[in-house]
Amino acid sequence: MTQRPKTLVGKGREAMLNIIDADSFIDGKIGDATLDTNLGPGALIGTATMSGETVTVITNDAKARNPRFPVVYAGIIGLEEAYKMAQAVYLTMEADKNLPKKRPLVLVIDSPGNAPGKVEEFFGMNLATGSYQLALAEARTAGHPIIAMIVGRAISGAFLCHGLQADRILALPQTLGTMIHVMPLSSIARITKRDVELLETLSQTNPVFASGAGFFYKLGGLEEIIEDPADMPKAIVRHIQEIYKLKSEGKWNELGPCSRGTLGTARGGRVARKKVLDLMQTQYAKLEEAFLA
Amino acid sequence: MSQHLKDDRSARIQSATHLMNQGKLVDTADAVSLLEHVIQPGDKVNIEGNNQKQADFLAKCLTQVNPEIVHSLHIVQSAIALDNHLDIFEKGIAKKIDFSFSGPQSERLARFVKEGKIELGNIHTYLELYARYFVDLTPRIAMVAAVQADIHGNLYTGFNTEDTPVIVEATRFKQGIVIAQVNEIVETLPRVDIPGDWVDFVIPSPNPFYVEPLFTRDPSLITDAHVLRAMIALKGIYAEYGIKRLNHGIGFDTATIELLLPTYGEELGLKGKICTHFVLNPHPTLIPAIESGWVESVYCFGGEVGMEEYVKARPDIFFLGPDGSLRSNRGFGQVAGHYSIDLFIGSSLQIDQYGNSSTATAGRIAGFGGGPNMGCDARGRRHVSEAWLKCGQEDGMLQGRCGTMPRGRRLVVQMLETFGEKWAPSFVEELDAWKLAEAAGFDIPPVMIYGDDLSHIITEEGIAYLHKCKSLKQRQEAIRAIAGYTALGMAAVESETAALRKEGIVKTPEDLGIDRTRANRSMLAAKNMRELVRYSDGLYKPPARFRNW
Amino acid sequence: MTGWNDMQTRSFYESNARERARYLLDAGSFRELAGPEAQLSSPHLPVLDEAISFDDGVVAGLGKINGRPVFILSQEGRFIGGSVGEVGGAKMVGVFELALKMHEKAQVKYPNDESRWPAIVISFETGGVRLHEANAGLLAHAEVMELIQACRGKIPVLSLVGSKLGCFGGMGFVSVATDLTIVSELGRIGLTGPEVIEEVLGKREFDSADRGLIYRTTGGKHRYLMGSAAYLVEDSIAAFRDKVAAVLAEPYAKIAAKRAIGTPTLVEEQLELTALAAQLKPKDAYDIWAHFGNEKIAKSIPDLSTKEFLQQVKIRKGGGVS
Amino acid sequence: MALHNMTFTFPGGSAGSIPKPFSHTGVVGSGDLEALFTKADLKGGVEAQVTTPVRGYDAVWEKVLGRFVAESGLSDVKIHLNDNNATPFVVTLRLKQALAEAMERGEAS
Repeated sequence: MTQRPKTLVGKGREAMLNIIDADSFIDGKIGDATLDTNLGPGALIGTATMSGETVTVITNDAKARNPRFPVVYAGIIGLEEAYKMAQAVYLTMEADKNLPKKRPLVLVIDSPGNAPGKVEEFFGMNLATGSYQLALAEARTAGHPIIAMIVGRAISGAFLCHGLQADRILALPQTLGTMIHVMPLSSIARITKRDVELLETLSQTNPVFASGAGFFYKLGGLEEIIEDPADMPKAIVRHIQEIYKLKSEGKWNELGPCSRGTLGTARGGRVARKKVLDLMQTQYAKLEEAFLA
Repeated sequence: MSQHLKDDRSARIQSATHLMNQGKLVDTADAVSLLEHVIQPGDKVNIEGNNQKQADFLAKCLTQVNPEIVHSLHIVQSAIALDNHLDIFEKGIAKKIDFSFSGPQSERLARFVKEGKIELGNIHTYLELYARYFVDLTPRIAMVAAVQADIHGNLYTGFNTEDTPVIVEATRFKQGIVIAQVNEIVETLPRVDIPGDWVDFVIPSPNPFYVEPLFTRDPSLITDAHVLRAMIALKGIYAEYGIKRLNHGIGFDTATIELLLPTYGEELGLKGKICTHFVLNPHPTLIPAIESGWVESVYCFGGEVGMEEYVKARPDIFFLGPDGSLRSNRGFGQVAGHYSIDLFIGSSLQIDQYGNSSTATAGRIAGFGGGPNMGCDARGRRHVSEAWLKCGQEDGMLQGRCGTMPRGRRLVVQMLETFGEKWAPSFVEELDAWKLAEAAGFDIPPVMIYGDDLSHIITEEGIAYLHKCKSLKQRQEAIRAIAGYTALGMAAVESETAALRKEGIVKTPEDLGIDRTRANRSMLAAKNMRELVRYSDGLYKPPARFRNW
Repeated sequence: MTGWNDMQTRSFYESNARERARYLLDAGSFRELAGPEAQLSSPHLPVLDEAISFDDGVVAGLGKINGRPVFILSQEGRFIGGSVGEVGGAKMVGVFELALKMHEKAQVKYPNDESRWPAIVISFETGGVRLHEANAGLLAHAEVMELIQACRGKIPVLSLVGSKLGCFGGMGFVSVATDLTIVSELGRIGLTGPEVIEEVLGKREFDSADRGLIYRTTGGKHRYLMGSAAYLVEDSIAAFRDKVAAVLAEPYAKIAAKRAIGTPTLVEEQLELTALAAQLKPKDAYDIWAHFGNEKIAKSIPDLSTKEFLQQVKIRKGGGVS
Repeated sequence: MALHNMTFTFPGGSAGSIPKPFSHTGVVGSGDLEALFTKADLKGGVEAQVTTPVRGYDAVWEKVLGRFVAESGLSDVKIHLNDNNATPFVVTLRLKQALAEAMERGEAS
């Protein structure tokens, strides 16, 4: 009898080590540069190989606690963590600046949120998470394949920060404890003043506010659900190859956040989005000439 | 026998002299013990609970006395505002109550009455209750709040004087005992509001007494609907009668009128012709009108948090003590409001088919406060003003009562939208006050303003000039005509309404020449708290929860 | 009705989304896209018994500012807190896509005349994701971030924040990811709302009812002093419009030089500030203002008028540890 | 549960339709609503459609709209209202503002 896979929630480091080639992780190293490993301990970052190819890995480490920022623990992304992550992305680009082939970035995701602190707001947690997202978006267009692998929690702002800018997003199934949502239904019920039972019933037929990988799949929020954690390395490598191919063919509209919008419509999950975009295109077509005259 | 009260007083004070140190000072820690020494079962007790200022520390101490020593008290105080005010009934410390107003505690009070935890005496207006302090509800013990005291017991009540003078005078001059909680003890007071020989004990309170910023209305919450009603009021009533002396209540409707004076009022050329003399709390929304030179005089019932410096800097407008700070005496304020204003304007929850109005609902005993003393025709008034006389001359039923004798009349105006929140109709066949009266065992329903005192109703449909009506039947028609789409309003007969409009008893905004589409927030002299502060030259300092900058 | 000129003096803070869109642009030039007549309301709200709006709380369109084509997005705070749902989110995406499309053609047609290339202006008023359709709203945020990056080097994208609800949640980082932000002192920008911070830290540490504290933490003056907002203007439509016009008259490179985030250098600068945060442990924004040379006026900063503030304040230059 | 929809038809007046193809006013804020007027060939009639979370006041809505249509004299107009708990007062106010805007020629929306 095969052993039933265990949840990886709270075990970002373990998940990451399972994904990469054995013993290949070098903490804090990217190309010739070295990251300050004391900084942002909740972000575990370094270089590793997958099927022998060099990759940069960026992982949430839920076991770490930031001694300088008390609200940063259990995988929460704080100021230091987010800037460190952004730094890693730029260093990855720098490392391959003169090479034709850009190394992949593998994001291992298990975070409950961005740091909800006072000091964070004074200095701008929005700047920190925004910095990292822009860096990822830039690296993606520079040719680096970016894969997000959800092994635990991918929640709201944390998922936007660390994951949603990827070319492709993969997730372990809900049965393994992965959580993908903005808010649990109970909180949505409280804030919108609706019955939680009603929301549960509605979520059976409409994936738009419910929690879970399956619902995000339907909306085009992720490309693939990997049922068995053991299959993660294989699947990631396969997606990396596909991404290289699509980018070399110039098929950018099949990768990244906006492509997932199209995917959502195709999967029957985000139908209104397409209606809006189509109408805007039609209306714009009639105006364009006058505005370019 | 004729010495009884005096001897009793001396004995009680004697029993507590060991708690006094340095003049009349009693340690904060000994407060509960003091109360146990001087209060006796069955005493009439006043815990100074005002509209705003609260003797909150002493109220708390009273909940901590031993009910075996102190019990069955008869509470006589104007406002039931704090949890502690009702906690003492749950513990058996107090038994009976006579009061005026119970805003925040109204639901709990109704429950206690229903459960038999409270024996309810009467619900009064402020003036009535003060009057009874000097007749048959004289407190044996008064527990008051002041800003500062010296060791001799002299008190400085400062910006929020409110009920303190009337309570102390009634108590002390009938051989009662006066205990004061004070924010601090000082050597020299800025001014003496209560002489030391009227005060028996002074206790420093651990925290400054609580004051509620009750009269602060954030202009950013004013809607276009408020603006339209305020335009109707200004053009159809203020301008029509030349209202110079008036009171404004607590709501957004009157705040909107205040903020429209420097804009719409100016446009109508009304400056100097209306709104020159107010009896009201220092409303922050009045600042633009004051700064634009509209207002000559304001007498205040109480203070308002954050308005201290502004009021101080406007000695020509407000009534200030020799020290330069506001003196607000609610007793005098209510007298001024009863006798010297030509218009009272307020909002109500419900108006019935006859024009009676009430804020009572079945589950709440809210009381009256000061409304009825201003929201009535002052029958004892004899001096004449233009507005008062005009309103009296228009009175359609005066001849039936007085023959050919001319008489004036105060304008008593209710201003409200035909539907309240969640489509609750403001006009009803019968007031919920009847249900409350039945549930609470009152002799009569609690009515805030009686129909025969009401002269005008303003709704979005227009104004009903009720006093012009010649019969009760016509009044009912006029009410229906402006009751909009409520069941009462739907019963209006078109031909009757047309006749009323012809007679000038009902006027729509269009009749008044008001363009509804102009009713929007851009009409406000200040659209937010920050602009009020700017108008005040930075002197107004709003409390934290109102400061959005 | 009120004309274009009258509307210029109107409070930006008070104006609704469509007014902001229409009157930021040249008189008569606004053309709405996917406007209310198309009746594209949210398909997700009716089942939840939540009121719908024909524009879903986002006004999208095209117009001109001093003759330059400008795409505009304007969020309506009064409709479910300006929250981003599927339809409103799609409008944001649509505007970026169309702007990129127009840019391609414009630079071919007018290779040497940037003043004829399109720009994007976003007037934010939002708390972020709409919970009634949370997943779709979340995904739309990611799309907009991708598109902001796609516009870099091509299309100036400007954020305006000066409306009642400010700009919070995911839109907090969307707004700061654009080329630059223009705020009024009434504008607020942040990620986490005050109630959540109070819940996490306790009322003693952060009282969400203390509105002054909220403004000191997230308000326009603070954001300007800290450098994440490039310009602070008075609260009027004209003041915002004039600043937008002045910015859009500059060459793109100069506009992009005002970026708050998005380069390795800016990451290093923010990391220095983060080190300062750890070292300073500020209790209140006053501490930070004082640190940057405003010791004497720190306490009075909230009360200063915009004009006085701009004259007196010392803003942060470069990194934090100085 | 689901939003409540009502449709009413009224005989039109003599003022004709609106000059523009459509006109829109208002914001669906709490206690407020938006109004969309669309020119439509309704054989001289007026149609009004209301979408609201509030139930049980259909007769009042019909009265409010009927009075507005009668007073305006409009014909051949479709009125859409998206409501969020506005009182009849606010409904009437917004309808009148919407009418004023709809009748304005000048600037295109």
